[in-house]
Amino acid sequence: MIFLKRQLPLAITFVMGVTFAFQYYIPHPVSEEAITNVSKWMQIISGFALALGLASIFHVHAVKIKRQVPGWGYSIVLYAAMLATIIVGFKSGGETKVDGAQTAFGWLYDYSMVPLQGTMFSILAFFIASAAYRAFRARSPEASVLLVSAVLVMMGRVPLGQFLLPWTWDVTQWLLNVVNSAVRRAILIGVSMGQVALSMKIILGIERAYLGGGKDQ
Amino acid sequence: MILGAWVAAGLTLFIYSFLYKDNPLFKLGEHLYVGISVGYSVVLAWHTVFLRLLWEPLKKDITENPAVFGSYVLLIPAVLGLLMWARFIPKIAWLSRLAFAFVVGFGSGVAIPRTVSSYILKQIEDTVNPLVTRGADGLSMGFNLASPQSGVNTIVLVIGVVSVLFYFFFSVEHTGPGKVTARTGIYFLMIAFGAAFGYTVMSRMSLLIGRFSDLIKYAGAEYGYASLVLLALTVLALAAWEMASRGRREV
Amino acid sequence: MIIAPTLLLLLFLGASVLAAIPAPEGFRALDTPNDAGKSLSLVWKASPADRADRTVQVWLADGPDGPFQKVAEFPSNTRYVKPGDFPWWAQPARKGDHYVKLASSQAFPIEDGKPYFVKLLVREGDQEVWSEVAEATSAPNVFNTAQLNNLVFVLAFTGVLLASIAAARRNPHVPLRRIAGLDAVEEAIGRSTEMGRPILYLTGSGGMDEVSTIAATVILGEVAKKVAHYDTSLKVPHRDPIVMAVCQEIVKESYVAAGRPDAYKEDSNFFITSDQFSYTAAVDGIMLREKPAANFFMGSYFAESLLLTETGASTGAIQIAGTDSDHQLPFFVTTCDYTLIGEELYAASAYLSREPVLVGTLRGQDFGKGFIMSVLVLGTAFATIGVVVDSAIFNYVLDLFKDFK
Amino acid sequence: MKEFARRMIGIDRRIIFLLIAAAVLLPLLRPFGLPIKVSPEVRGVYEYIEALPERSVFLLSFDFDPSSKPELEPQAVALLRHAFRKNLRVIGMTHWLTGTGLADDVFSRVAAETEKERGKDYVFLGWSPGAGSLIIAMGQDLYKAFPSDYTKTPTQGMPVLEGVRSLRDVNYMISLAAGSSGIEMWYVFGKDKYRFEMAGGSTGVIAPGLYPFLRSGQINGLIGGLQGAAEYETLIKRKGTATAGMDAQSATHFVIIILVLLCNAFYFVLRGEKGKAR
Repeated sequence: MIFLKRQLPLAITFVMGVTFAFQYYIPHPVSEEAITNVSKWMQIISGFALALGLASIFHVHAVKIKRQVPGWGYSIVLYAAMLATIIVGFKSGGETKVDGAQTAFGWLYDYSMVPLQGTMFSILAFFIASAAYRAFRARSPEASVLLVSAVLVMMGRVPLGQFLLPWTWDVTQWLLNVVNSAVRRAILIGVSMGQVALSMKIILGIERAYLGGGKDQ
Repeated sequence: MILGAWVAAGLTLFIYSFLYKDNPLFKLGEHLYVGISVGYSVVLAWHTVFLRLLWEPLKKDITENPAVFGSYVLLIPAVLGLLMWARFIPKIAWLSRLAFAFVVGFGSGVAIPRTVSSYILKQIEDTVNPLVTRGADGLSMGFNLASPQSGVNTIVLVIGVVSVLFYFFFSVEHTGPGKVTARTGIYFLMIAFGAAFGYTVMSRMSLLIGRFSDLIKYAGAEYGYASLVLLALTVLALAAWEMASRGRREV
Repeated sequence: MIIAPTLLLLLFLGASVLAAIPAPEGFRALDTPNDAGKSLSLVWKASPADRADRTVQVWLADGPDGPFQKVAEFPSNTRYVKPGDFPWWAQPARKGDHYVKLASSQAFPIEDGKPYFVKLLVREGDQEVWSEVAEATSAPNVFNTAQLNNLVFVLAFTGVLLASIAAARRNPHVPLRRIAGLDAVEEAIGRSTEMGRPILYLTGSGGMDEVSTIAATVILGEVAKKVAHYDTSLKVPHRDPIVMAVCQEIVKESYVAAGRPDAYKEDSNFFITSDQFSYTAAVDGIMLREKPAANFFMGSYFAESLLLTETGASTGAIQIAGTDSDHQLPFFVTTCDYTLIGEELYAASAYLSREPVLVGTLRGQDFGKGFIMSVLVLGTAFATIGVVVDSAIFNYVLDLFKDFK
Repeated sequence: MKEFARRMIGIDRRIIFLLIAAAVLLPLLRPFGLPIKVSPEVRGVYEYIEALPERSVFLLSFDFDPSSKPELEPQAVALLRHAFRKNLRVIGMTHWLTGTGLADDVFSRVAAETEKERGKDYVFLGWSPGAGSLIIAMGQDLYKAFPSDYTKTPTQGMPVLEGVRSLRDVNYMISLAAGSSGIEMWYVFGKDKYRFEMAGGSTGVIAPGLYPFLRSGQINGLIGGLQGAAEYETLIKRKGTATAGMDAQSATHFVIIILVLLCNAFYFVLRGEKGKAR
């Protein structure tokens, strides 16, 4: 029993990890097929995992409704919207379009998901402005270079800036192509070392946090 | 179509009302959004995962070749997926670890060589370049800042990458010459962050322009002035809500 | 009597004009190395006479006597082995030779394990010359030798990592440099306790197979221990059900480790939705309504980052971020009080827990970075010297650090 | 002065939101038309279409979905206006299922304003699965890949497709791409095999990654983001949403820049006062 609880998961991780690390070096079609299929399996497993999330949502909002905490009405709205979407979705067979005609599910997607998504996303435009106002202050030398390079790039990106100060366009290109790529490269290299190290530790069973719990589990 | 315009414009305005402050209209929009998105992902998971990836191929394989082991192979992810549900029963909750182990083991294995290839070796390859070039008229070094491959930019690139990497050294205190290098790294970081910030403004504004263009379109007569009417209603509702909550506070 | 030699001469001249197109030299066909099969490769020597208006045609057949079928045509001064195409340890042909890869196509399918016969036709104007017929059999390969350096790198790095973990286990008191954001963690938790407000902790958008998510869960464990100690409330909204399940376990363990299993609440970890912006809207709602005193953003993020941090800033919370998503770093740096940049996120988990394994890993990574830094500096020097002295000798070193497909 | 600076530095951010909203809305309603510099990569596309003879076959692939609409729709509109003005035969299609409705909408709208007829002057084929393999199928036989168009009309015998059997008969092709299944895919599976000239239009985010294709001549032009669309509108001398959008971009960028400068000015006033007090 202890073997099943503690060793088996580690063994599975080890076998999966080693197999699919080596898969990369094997150009044989069998290896390609293996990774394509197992990737599909991962999608299937994550589909099942959605049930865990659903259970959590039901629990959180059911508690809110039961205890009638302030704003519990919105939890009902959430349930209703969810149920309505599910019913409409199953009725439309999960398709947004059938024979070129929009289904109810497609309508729901086009006129609620798309604008909602777009609107949340576009709020960034406001926030990027307020963040700039708050953060771009020449408090320290570091903050000053941050500020100057941001302003130069903002100038160089739009017609009015290119018209007023034509050189900002070239400076923008240089900052993005040289300085920005140097920094991103360094961050990527560092982060990737971390990624490789962690993946290695997981495969070798040194890191077990993902199984939920301390080192002795 | 017209109903769609009203719904889309209304939801857009509800969400924007959040810029003023948290209010019932935003709460309504938010909960609708969460509900619809969860419902959407359930429908999608059912159709694309259960039906298309699992049920249909499994049924086809088993009816066509019931004797071949390979036909049943899709039962593996199905069983692993079901093991996830063991979490609902505390006694056998540990079974879900087998599924986690499978998912995480695969992810880790796949990540290692690919990360080394495209994020370590490829990045080194792109950074290491000769500072000089040999042309028809002998050796020359490029000082053209505008060309990313020129010699002078190669130097800047190497200094940038090395100093930022040094900033990420954790087992060495940043003192002495190390301090200078780490400071250089920080300046590189800050310039790059500033540039990236400035660069992103444009694409974020494009999104806002897109939303506003839609609202302007829906304000037209063919949509029954949806945006304008809804905007007026939203403002009125917010004002009413403000008055009501102010009254409540005074009482 | 004079006419005959003249004719002979003319014939001879004509023949020599025809022979002005040389047949391709050293022509051979082989199975394309390091591939999944269904493809052949052709190699022949470059000729100084190669030029754009002289074309090369490739003719393919499945028997030695044909029928041959034309499958490709290109100018004779193209398709060379160029520097950087292959590493020196896995070169199918010498640098500068012609190299053509023939893939299976609908017009002429190439099957594995079957011999094929190829010949080249070189033509210019109305003159043409055939090469000899070469034979090859295609097969899928079981190891991509061009990626040998990748494998060596992985193995060497693993060795360094294991050695430094072992060293850290023997002597766990390795000094680590200070990380500014981390000292603030305690302060943020303390402040929340004083104000009687919750702590909001996000683990990012990634699944359990991303380092940033794992680092975020490790840090969550440490934060949860402190939270349990101070008896503050913790809220962890999730986007990924698997991460949520793992975090529930971790937080529970932390409460047990802090000696407060009674204070643990199952619903401090909860799922909202997997959709990016509706999740963001909901978390923004939580920030505005419950006004947490401290917001932690650990893990990987996309465009939602600024939507979260700006809302958090407007409620006056202390905000501590840590991410390896380089594209979102500018926004965290400008809107949060403290930001763990890139690798600092991983270092943070070692710093907070002082776990020998994590500390050792960090050291191992430092060795790796040191090595890469020297490769960058020396590599640039070697590459430059190589150009100055016009020699390819340094490629034997430089090729080791290139990415080959 | 100090008091004012302190008040301004802690300004309610809703005022900033209002300024941004105004800076977007006003130019959209009343564009002021700042001069737009046309880059050679956009001019490349324009000049190629300009040089095409009448009734040439022009294929426009909408490889994006509603989330990239703000940047790519103006490009599509400008290109269609140009193509219809030049009396080209236009074939439309999409690789993104979610972009189908949007693409059809754009076609009908631009066709209506130039009085072009569906089936005679243009056809919108709609969506079909397969991505890369769909392109190969179209390269072999267009009518097998798309037996009927978006409106369920059989493609065989359509006047607009007269003499068109496969991708080989296409004179010019442009893919408007928001991601990987766009320009690169059309090049690899299409142009490389079936030898038509092609160009690309893309979102601002992925445009930098496409420059290598442009430099190597794999595409003969590139329209990048809203700016690219505005440049194209300038070339066809018909101001549209992109030009208005670029005015809005200029306005918002300058609002932010001025805000940042003001904020720093106030900050220095405050710091100067503090220094004196000490």
